[in-house]
Amino acid sequence: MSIEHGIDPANPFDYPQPIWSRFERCVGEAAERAGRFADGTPGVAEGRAGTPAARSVLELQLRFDGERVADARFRAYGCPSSIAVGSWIADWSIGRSASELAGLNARQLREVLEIPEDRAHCALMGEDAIKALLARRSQSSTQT
Amino acid sequence: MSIEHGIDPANPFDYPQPIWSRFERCVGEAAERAGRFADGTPGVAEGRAGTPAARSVLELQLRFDGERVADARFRAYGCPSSIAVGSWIADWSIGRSASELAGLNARQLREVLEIPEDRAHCALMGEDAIKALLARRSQSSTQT
Amino acid sequence: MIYLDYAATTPLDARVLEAMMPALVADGLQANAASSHAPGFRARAAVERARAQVAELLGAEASEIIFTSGATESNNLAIKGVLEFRGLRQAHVVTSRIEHKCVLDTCRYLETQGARVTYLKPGADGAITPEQVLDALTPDTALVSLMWVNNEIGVRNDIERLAPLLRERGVLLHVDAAQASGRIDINLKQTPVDLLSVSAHKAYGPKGIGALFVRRKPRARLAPQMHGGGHEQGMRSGTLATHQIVGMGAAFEILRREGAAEAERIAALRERFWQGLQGLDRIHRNGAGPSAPHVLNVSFEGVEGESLRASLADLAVSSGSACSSATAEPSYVLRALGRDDELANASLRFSFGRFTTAGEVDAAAERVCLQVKRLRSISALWN
Amino acid sequence: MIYLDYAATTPLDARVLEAMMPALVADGLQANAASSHAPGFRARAAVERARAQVAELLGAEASEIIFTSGATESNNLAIKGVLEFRGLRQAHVVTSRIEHKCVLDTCRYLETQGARVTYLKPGADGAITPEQVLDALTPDTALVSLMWVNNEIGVRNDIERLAPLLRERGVLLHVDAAQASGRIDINLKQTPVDLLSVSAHKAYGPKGIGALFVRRKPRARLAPQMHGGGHEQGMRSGTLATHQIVGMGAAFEILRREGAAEAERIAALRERFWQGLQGLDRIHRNGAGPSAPHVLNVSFEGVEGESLRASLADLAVSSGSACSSATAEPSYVLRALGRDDELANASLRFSFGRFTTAGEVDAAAERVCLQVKRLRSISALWN
Ligand SMILES: Cc1ncc(COP(=O)(O)O)c(C=O)c1O
Ligand SMILES: Cc1ncc(COP(=O)(O)O)c(C=O)c1O
Ligand code: FES
Ligand code: FES
Repeated sequence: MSIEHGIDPANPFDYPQPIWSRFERCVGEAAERAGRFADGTPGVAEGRAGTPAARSVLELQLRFDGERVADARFRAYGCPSSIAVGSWIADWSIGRSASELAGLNARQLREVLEIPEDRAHCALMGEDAIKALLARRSQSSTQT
Repeated sequence: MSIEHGIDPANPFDYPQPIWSRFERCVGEAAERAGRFADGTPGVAEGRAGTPAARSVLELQLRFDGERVADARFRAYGCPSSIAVGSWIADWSIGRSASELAGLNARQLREVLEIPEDRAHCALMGEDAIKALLARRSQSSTQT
Repeated sequence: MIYLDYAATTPLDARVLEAMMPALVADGLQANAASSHAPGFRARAAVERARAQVAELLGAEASEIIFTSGATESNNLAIKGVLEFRGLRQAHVVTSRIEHKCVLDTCRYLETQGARVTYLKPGADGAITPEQVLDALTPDTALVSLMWVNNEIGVRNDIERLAPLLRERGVLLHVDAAQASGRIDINLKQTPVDLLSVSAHKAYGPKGIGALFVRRKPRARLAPQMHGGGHEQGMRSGTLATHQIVGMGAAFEILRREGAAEAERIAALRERFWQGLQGLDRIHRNGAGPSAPHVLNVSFEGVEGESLRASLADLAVSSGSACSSATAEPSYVLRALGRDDELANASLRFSFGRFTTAGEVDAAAERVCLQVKRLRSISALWN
Repeated sequence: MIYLDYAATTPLDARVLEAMMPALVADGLQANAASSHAPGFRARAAVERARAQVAELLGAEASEIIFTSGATESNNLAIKGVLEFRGLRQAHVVTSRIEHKCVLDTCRYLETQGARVTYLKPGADGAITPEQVLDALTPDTALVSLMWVNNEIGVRNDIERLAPLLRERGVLLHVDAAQASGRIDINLKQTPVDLLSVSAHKAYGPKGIGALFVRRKPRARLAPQMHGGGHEQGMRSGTLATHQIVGMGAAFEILRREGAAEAERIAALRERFWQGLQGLDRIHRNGAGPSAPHVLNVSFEGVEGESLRASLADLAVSSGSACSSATAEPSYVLRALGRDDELANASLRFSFGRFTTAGEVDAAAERVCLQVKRLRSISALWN
């Protein structure tokens, strides 16, 4: 179990470090912002996105306090990158406005989390989930 | 180099013991009765025999003192069994009469030296060499 | 790190290493076993002793054991060897969909050369029945190749019942026993298998050495696949790897003495582990048929496979077979059992062995429960 | 016992054994190198390091090295693999009469499958000239397979000159370098060989492991001969024998550092031994061509082969190649050089290596002189 042989025992599968440390936190003691808000929590907007074959799904809940995000929850079914994407977006969204959220794109996610080419769709899921959330929110605000 | 693994370091090729000890003596310090008598030694009879393809040859010289063998020499070109045959006959012949010598046959040689089936022709060479020797001797005695 | 991957490979037993050492140090058994001089003869004698040890565990004669570089080679030699000897064109082979890759790929290769192959589908329990095999026979069937114990689910086929049925019908039977030897009772005196493959590294011996049993009476005939100096009765050329062979012999000798008790102990550990997972709902044990003691294959609903494996990075377990897990494809074995891609991918093979302790088993089960629960708690598809 | 049979096999260097140990003991590199977990990754990394070491000695890229069970398998894979890939029927192969049995037997097998093979006869010096090879080429020639260094007489072929000539003509060249690696300078960056076989146990590494170099640019294409899980880029399936591979890597690394000086030292010992035999008349050195440093093959007139060997039972030397000496037939290599059966049979191969001392060489030469003289003195065919 030495690094001598090129294997980092703390990250044996050799995921990009930002992905791995997020994932580890999520499946470790401190799964911050994982889960869902209690049903009926006021100000919550929700968005969901998946891969075409629906093999992975990312679900995002943002609780708005006025125009800004006060708290966030995510759930993910997918590879560690998809979990990292959900976790990162949840943290990042805090204190941001809807227009700031709208600016988030997959490229940015890939950069921040060092998501490799063959995992690009995990990042896209993040962008799509935010977009879906914002669309539903603007829909419901126009409706009321 | 332990017998534990089934190999006798003193006889690694696993020759029958009587063959091997004769051969060892012949190629060791004490090559008794190997060679030829000095040319012109009186009373010497000679016989030679070989395998069909002449791949091995056994040569026997017996020095008679009256009717009995006083000394003997052999030379062999062939496998260790053929050398053992020559050596054994040379020793065995000492003190014997021509009629006793005539009684020696291959079966006997094979028994005494434990010569295996696939080496039978080495024993035959011994019998043939004695026969050739006796034939030449009786021929020369009739001539004189 | 808890090692629960004994079906992928077993660590070398320290006693085996000790037996190998004379063949690895100066003035030992380092000569070429084919050399005609004293050190060569000694090496040869050590090889023959090991051959007898391997034969003994299987109930075979020493002269029926051909050393190879492993079960992959043994399987290749057996299957291609028989078909080449019999003539390839039109020949028919019966095997199963859940054989090891080296059997399947060999069969696929033979198909490109004109052979016909039937790949039997296992029942939901993971086993191929003798009846299925008999039904698949045709007048052209040259060979049945079936594994004794499956490497992914541990299920054993009823070779004891199948073998005499094939013998009666004059059809050759090859058995891949890489996972079986030393773990279940094999007695080739009683079970008329014609060809049988084994590997040392599944049995606490060294990697890179195996054997093929080739029955003498009646003689199983096959064409060699490695041409050369005519070692191994002409069936497998190449300088004999004395230390490897001696190690395999020692490993099989230990199994002959300790295998039965060990199998019991390991089966108990496996059940203990399975009990330990009962805190989780919606998990499925794959392969309900009679099985070898060492493998437990479990599918976990509601978690994604890659994250499941990543979350258990401190357990050395396998998803599917080691050979295919690099290619991230869900196990073809589990799919043949009827699991969908999703669930097949969310499955783990836990395999237990000589050095597994109850403490390790308990810790591992606890860890699996915890991580599955955590992943489920953050899963968008779990309620 | 004086060991002068380094061409049959070399003892394992103690440093190599030391390098292997982590792959042979608990908590080391014992996992399956194909397993997707930390211990598996560590084993894999050790394998890759060894691959780089093997490549380095040959002037190759790591990705051009395929591990096999030895040079026998490498030769089988190269020759059958190329011909299978190209299509067997009508294909033509050029090789020589004095190749190792595993090349000759493979070629003979291919002849039964429809290929045509030309077996070149060496000159009296034991070498095959590039011109001979070029003369033998036909438009159908798919492969030339030629050894770099002959195992019985040590003569080296001029592969450096031959390789570019074949490259120009678009003919693939396979070289059996089992006796060459580490003993002569091999630089595949400069010498455009397409496929090259090596073996660890001729180079102070473990028996049962070897490699085939398969050039990437231009790519040498061949069909795999061992089907299975797709290890080794799909060219050679079967669980990787980590300890064996690590040992081969360490052995080749040592040769990279020490091989040149060692070759000089060994060549000097060989000449010293040859000088030591000069007390004997009517002896003949077989193979006068340029040679690798380690082999001296001598024919002794007037003594019979079997008795000669038996009288030197305390020397570990070889008559002909180890593979064929069990069959007691006179060496086909010496016969190809023009020796008659008788003299070929009365020949010994002395081969020297890393652990040979001047004292051993002197004692052995003295012993040979003595025993040859004794056998001659009792020979019925010597005067
Ligand atoms: C059932 C089965 N057959 C064959 C093999 C191949 O054996 P080896 O690794 O010795 O080539 C294995 C293991 O890898 C196996 O589990
Ligand atoms: C020239 C040559 N080729 C091939 C081989 C076979 O190598 P291995 O023993 O690794 O199968 C040998 C040695 O036996 C050899 O000397
Ligand atoms: S969820 Fe498909 S790679 Fe991340
Ligand atoms: S001389 Fe031919 S076997 Fe004895």
